[in-house]
Amino acid sequence: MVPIGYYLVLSAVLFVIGGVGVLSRRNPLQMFMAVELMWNAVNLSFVAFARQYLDMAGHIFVFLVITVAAAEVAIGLAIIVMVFRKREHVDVDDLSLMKG
Amino acid sequence: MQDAIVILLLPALGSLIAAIFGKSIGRKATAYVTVGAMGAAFLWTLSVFWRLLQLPPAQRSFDPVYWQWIHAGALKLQFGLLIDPLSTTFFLIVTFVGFLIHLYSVGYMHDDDNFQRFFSYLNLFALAMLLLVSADNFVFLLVGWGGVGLASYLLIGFWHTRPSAVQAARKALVLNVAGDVGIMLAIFILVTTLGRLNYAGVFSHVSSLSAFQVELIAFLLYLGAAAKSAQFPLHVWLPDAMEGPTPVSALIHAATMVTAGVYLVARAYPIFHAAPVAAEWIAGIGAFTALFAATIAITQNDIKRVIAYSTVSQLGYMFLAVGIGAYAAGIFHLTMHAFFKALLFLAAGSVIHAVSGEQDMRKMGGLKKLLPITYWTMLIGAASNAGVPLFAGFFSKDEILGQALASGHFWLWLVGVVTAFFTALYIFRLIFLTFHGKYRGDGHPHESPKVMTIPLIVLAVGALFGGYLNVPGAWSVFDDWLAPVFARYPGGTIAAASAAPNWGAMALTAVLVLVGIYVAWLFFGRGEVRTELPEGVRGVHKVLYNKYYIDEIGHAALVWTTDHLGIALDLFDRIVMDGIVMGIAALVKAWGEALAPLQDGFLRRYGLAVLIGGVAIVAYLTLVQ
Amino acid sequence: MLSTVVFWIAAVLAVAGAIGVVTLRNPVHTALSLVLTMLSLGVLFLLLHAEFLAVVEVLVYAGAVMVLFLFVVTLLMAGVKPPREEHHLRLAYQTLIAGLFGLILFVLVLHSLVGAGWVGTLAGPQGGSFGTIASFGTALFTRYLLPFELTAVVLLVAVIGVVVLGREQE
Amino acid sequence: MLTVILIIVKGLITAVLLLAAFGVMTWLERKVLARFQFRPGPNRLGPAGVMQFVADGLKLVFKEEIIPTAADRAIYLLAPFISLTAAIVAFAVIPWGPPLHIFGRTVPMEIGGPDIGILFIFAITALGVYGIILGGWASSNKYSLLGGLRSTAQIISYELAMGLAVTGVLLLAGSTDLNTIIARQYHLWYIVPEILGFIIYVITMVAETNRTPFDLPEAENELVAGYHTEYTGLKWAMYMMAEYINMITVSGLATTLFLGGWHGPWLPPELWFLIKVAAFMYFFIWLRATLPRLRYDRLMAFGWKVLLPVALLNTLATAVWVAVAR
Repeated sequence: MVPIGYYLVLSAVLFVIGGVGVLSRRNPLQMFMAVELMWNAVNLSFVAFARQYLDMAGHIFVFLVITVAAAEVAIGLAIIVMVFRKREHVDVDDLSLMKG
Repeated sequence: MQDAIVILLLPALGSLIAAIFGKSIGRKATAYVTVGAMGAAFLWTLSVFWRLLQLPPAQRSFDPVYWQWIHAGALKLQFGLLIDPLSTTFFLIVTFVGFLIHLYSVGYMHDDDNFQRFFSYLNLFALAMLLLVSADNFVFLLVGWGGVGLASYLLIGFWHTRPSAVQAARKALVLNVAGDVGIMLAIFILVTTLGRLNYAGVFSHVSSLSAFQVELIAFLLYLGAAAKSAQFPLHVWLPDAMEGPTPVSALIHAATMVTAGVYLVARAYPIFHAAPVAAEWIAGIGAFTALFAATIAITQNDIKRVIAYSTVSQLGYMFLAVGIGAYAAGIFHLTMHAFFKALLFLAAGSVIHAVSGEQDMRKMGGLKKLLPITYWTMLIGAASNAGVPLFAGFFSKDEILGQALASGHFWLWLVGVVTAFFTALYIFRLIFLTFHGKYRGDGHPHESPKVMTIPLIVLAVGALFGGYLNVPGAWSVFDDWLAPVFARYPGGTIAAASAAPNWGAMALTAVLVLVGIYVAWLFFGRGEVRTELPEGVRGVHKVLYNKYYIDEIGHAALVWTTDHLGIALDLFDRIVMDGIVMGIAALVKAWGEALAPLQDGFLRRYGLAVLIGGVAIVAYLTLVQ
Repeated sequence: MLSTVVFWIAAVLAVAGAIGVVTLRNPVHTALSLVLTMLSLGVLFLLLHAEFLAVVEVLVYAGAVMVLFLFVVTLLMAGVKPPREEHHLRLAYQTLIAGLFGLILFVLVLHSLVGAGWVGTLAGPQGGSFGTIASFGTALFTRYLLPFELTAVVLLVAVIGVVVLGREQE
Repeated sequence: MLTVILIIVKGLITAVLLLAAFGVMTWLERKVLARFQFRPGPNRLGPAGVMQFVADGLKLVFKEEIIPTAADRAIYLLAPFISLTAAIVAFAVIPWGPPLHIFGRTVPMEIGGPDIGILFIFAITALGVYGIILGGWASSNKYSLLGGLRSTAQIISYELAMGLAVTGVLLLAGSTDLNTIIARQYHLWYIVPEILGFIIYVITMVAETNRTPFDLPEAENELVAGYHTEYTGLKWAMYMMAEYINMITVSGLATTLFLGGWHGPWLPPELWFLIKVAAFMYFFIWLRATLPRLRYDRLMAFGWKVLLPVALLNTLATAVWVAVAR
């Protein structure tokens, strides 16, 4: 048996790697995938806690997260496809409409 | 008494049906629905009235609460109705006179293209007025108050293709809203000082307010009342409101709207009792308005304008009454006035209807034979208005004058008596010009249909016999009916009409009234229009005819002041305000430019900021806590 | 014993996949390493007695979401140019700072986990129906029915949004 | 430890059996197809040419391995493995007979067999898509890419209808465990109450395996050979194996869900399972010999606008029936 804490540490590792990925990737698709990685890391900790407390709420939460993530991916990819249609580069640093 | 809400719901429903389905269900059905709603509301009111009568006088007060509206801290606001003799009296007036006016309108508006819209507005008007007089707190009073203003705006400007109607509607709305602001401010003060707005709570805590606060609240409330009830100098909108269809004028002048101010003062009597300065002011302005408007009415040629100024004048009497604390007398006069003024307006409408829209009395005359029902009913209304002995108006007016004298307001009494003379003069001038002599117009006048004349007859009965509710020296049914309302809080004790009448003063008034009628007969009895005026009178006439130039003075004063104030403010604005604003703007701009590089548009840098913030929060949570 | 071995294999693969997500250049490779992480997570879910979630993770995440990613990547990457080099220099330190703060975050979380005594805690014995599809369904359709229904609305909105976004602009 | 060994042994046996079945299937398909077209088909090697697949296999092994220069080497090599592995693993949870009793132990005929069996199959087949899309992309050939994308879109689309068609059975059985589902069909096969679901399932199962009339990804007259245009030799063979094993898997699932699994009179249950699956396989070949190919947009429209709504309705109706019957 592996202590629950190991799962949580693994979750933290994945989360941090994902976060750094979001900030270091410049291809919006890859940034997006890093975000998905962060989602997954969080899911893992939910499942681990659910196992610890034998509470199905954690599973339900993960299920809802996956559902919402699927919706989010659909919308996000649609937006990225739109952007790609108009621009020839694939660099988020080019998308500077938020410039103050 | 929980069911009293039905009286409000009926016109609400009628208005909605007429507004939404009016076009599809047609004129006839709309008329049935809206008139029926008013009729049913009247019947329901009768039932409420009957049930109140069954109770001992002290228990005739109910405050059913329908829902909690706002519950914010100490402030609790609920929607409830206050059902007591005062509100029931208004219910009776509004629904009964309103019903007759609705009925009359079916005939009067028969050919109008926007028949359904008109009836929707009428029901809305009735609803707003009913809410105004029955709300158990100041907020819903204000809702009704504003609703009445809105409905009057819609109705005065009903013929919105006529520029003058639109002007008049706008004028009415602006002045009304100016009054609303007064009530609103009064409400704000009540909230901050007492923290409550329902009548029971406010009236039982008036004593905890300082004298200044009470006077301020009273003046602010009176501002609203004066605007709505056309007290000098805020009366200017009322004569212009004649631009609306005549039934609307009747409704505004008789049953609803203008009486709201009197109602407010009567309802809030504990406040006005505690504010003697404001009360004296109200009485003084009331007496002045009465005389002032009566003198204007003598010179006007438009039949509806004469009646309109008459209303202003009569409202002056009512304010005189409530100002001196004769609340029951004021409400009594209000009730009688509702009868004879509705009668006068509807009769005038009947005349106008008969002479195909002509309103100038110089082009009427000799209609006595042609419009017998209208003539006789209008004559009763005029006699009642003038205060001819034994007519309704006589009893109510004399009660006011008697109480003014009894309470030591000699000068107010004198003004009232003089006004009575002028009242008789102008109203019989109207009768003689319109009905006597020869017909001077070029149409073919005809008597109005039954749907219009029946309301006239019913109202004439009221104008004839209504006064016998209070007979001086004998009995005072009406005053006794209202007495419990004014007994609940200090300051409301009323002298009943039956108590110790001043027969001498009464006789003096009666004689003056008869003299006034005689003078009117001398000048106008032959039904001829005098174009040449005697040298000495001409100047006075001109001033009176132009309504003391109030509109012009107001206009000039306001425009000149506004212009020069504008110039001064413009300079102030440019130098001081712009300096501050520009300075702030420059500061913000400089600050913004200093920080702008942070917003460099790089999504990833924003993300980094989020991460750093998140790390800070986690660090705080894990390390500090 | 066996579960410990499986855990370590899955954990190492998950971390390897995550590192791949962050470092690999080719988006297809990135996507595949993310799939690797997800499959490893699926295995971990099985170890945690979340059988249904394990399948959902594989079916929805690896099977649908990531395929969608691959779809877009393979469809789009053909015609696009690589990132501009001048930007690369401008935000070069970004990765460094991000990594530093990520490390701080990890240390903080580890610190709190250790402080709370989580790291050594063995999960208690598994109770009865925990983790079965039946108990999952019961929870989903009774106590958590409202959130479940709300996600249905979210999905509907997403569908509409995608249809609107994906329409060809005329 | 014994469990692990048992799983490995059973896995090996299953894999070998599946590969053998693949070989036989290729021969059978050519033979049957030929009979449909009034020609003899393979008849040189062995009786009735039955050893043809051995010769084909040898040929493929000795073919030259070609990897396109522009290809993404690692993924190009990985893709066929993914397809084949997914195909074999998916079959693992299908029980093809009642549990065996050996040495006092009860050994189920399927591998693993968690109570999420059917979801497991769907999850694994969903992964099989990777083999196709990656193979198409890694070849650096636009025909391959288009074939891969088409195939992916098609499989994802029809997977929804397939899942919904199966839901009816799950509702009736009240379980996701394949053994329970088979046991519940002892008296009545679910094909009777779920005939609509069965029809939808059969249509989607043809589409899921990229077989005629839904074999657009390999439409040779527009896309050469689709996603495996650039594949040769053993790697190409792996794709072929994956396709045929997938056919066996979906047929086995259809048998399990709708035709009572291994239930049947007189004959041994394993044989019954084989007969039922064989019938489906014959059906596949029959379709290929009979029907023309659909146009791609019509294929997608059919999946989304006809199959999915009908499958939804079927699920709804079944759910109402189950709710009322209880």
